Amino acid sequence: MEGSGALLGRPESYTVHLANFEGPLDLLLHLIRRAEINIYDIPIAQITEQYLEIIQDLSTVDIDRASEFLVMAATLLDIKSRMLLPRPPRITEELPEEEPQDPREELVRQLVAYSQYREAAEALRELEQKMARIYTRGFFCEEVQGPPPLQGLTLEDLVRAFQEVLREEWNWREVPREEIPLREKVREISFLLSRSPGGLRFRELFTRGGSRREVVVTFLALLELIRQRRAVAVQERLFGEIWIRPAGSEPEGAISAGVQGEDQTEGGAGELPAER
Amino acid sequence: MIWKHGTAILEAILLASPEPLTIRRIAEVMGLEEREARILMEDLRKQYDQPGRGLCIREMAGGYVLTTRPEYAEYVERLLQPKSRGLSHAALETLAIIAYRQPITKPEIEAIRGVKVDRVVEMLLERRLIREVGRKDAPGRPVLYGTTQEFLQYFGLRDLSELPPVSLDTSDAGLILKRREGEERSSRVG
Amino acid sequence: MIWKHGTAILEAILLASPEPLTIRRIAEVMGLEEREARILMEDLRKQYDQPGRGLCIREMAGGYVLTTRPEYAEYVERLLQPKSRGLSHAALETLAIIAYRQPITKPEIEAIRGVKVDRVVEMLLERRLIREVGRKDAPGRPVLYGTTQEFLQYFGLRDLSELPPVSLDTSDAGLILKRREGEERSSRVG
Repeated sequence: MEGSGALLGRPESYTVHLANFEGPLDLLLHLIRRAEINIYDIPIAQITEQYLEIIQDLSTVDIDRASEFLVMAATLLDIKSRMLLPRPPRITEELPEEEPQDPREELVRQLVAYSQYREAAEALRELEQKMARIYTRGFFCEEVQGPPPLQGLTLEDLVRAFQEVLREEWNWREVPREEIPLREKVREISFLLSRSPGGLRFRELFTRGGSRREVVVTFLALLELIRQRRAVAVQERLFGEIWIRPAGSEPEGAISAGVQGEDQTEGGAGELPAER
Repeated sequence: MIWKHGTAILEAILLASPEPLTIRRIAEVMGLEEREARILMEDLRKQYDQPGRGLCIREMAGGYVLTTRPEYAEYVERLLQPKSRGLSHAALETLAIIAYRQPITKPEIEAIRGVKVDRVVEMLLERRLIREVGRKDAPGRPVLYGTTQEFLQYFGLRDLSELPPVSLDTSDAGLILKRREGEERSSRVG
Repeated sequence: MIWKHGTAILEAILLASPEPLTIRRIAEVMGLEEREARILMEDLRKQYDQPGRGLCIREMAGGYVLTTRPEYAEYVERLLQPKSRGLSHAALETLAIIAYRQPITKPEIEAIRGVKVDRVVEMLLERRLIREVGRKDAPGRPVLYGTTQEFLQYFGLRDLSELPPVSLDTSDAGLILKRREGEERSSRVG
């Protein structure tokens, strides 16, 4: 345990064990508190040095945690080097009141947020301790005798339900597509579209339903609507959200990947950007 | 503390006790003679015998329990009755699958039902109809679910072997069952 | 029956209820208006506030629970195995983040804590202190987590609004936060 720490050859007035820290932020907060410095004006060189010194101890924590400490070390070194650079001249075209960014800013923000939740955790600890002294009902006889809340269900119901499951599985195998209520789905989607002039998220259409069959039906129904020029699919950014909008409602300036409303041809439906 | 707060302490441990509380145990916990514990218990029982109380202390299985008065049983029953009338169709189906195919994982149930079952499984767990019975030796080590004692009790089954055999009403049904079993888990036969 | 035996019936169903008993449920079971149920509860609470009682009625997780008084914890602990040690520091930290920021995803929690939270989240799920509440509409559709009724009960909270206020000593921090958001947005548009 002591091994790597001893290599430093500097006897510390008190020992800091890496394993005692929840993570890099915990350690940093400790160093900041110890040095009694303002969190908004961290002497980054000094703190970085102390941080690096302590994580010499890295062998005492497991590999995952070790990497978390290392990532922070890299961040600190990066901030330190950026602090040394002269500040770039202000570019006036950008937001006028904006000051040049302090390299520490992001880290400080993270530290402040983290310390707030640590405080919250402390408050929860107090409640926990208070509640540890309070007990609720132990033994209660009515409860033991009573059936689980399942009024009015019989074994036959259960058997029938399983039979239905089996039948479903059978249908799945033997009749894959014949019973697809495509027309119904088309109606459903166009109804939804008519009520959402802003459009629907492509993904939403799929999470709402469920079964694989329904996914296929939904997809086919969408293609049908697009083919009939009643809907357009719009993707504003590469890999961004795909929107299904009622045809003609497409906002100006949106770059639509895939299908445009006006010059839609039948073949165009195939270009609907594929998820994944 | 003991004498001044005697019945109060006794009341507290009586509520919290996970089993009927014996005089011996009371004496032990409170550091009293059994004789003294018995006196305290008598005092507390008298407090509960006042009119206007909804609870009483009953002797049971060699100990004492805090319980509701029989004259209010009607309300207690109404409270403990399910809020909802039963299980939704989705829940029933999921329960049936778990009953007949246990132990089974969520992804396996989802493969059969074709929909996400997180919420339904959650609800069945809450109602104690199913429980986690282990983890499958597969990637991600998914939780395996099975039915509970309460499940058996509710359906009046002694054990799972008493679950009625299920087949489709056509002769093909058994075939399907077999084929699926054969495909997915070579060893298990429903 | 109801008015004469009101608090008695209430006392009975309060003991019998397996979960915090809501005013609404009381009204339902007793066939009262919620307003009336509330009055009865106040009466019953007053009865329990007498000296010499070992029990009290506590409001938590949206309902009322009959519990032991904290001052007799020592004896109850002697009777039961003491409650399991509290949550680990890591668990409490993670739970605090989830409680104050719900619904929240694992990556978001990790961004705040600066460490991986898979194991802690798994454990909190197992203890039912948190649950999956949905999926975020973001790449990968990560699971969103929130706290449960059990969470409220565990910490003795009536509802989430009773979470201890966190001293946001952030006149400056808020400023920093805002500026960053502005930056991000402007760079994305540009």
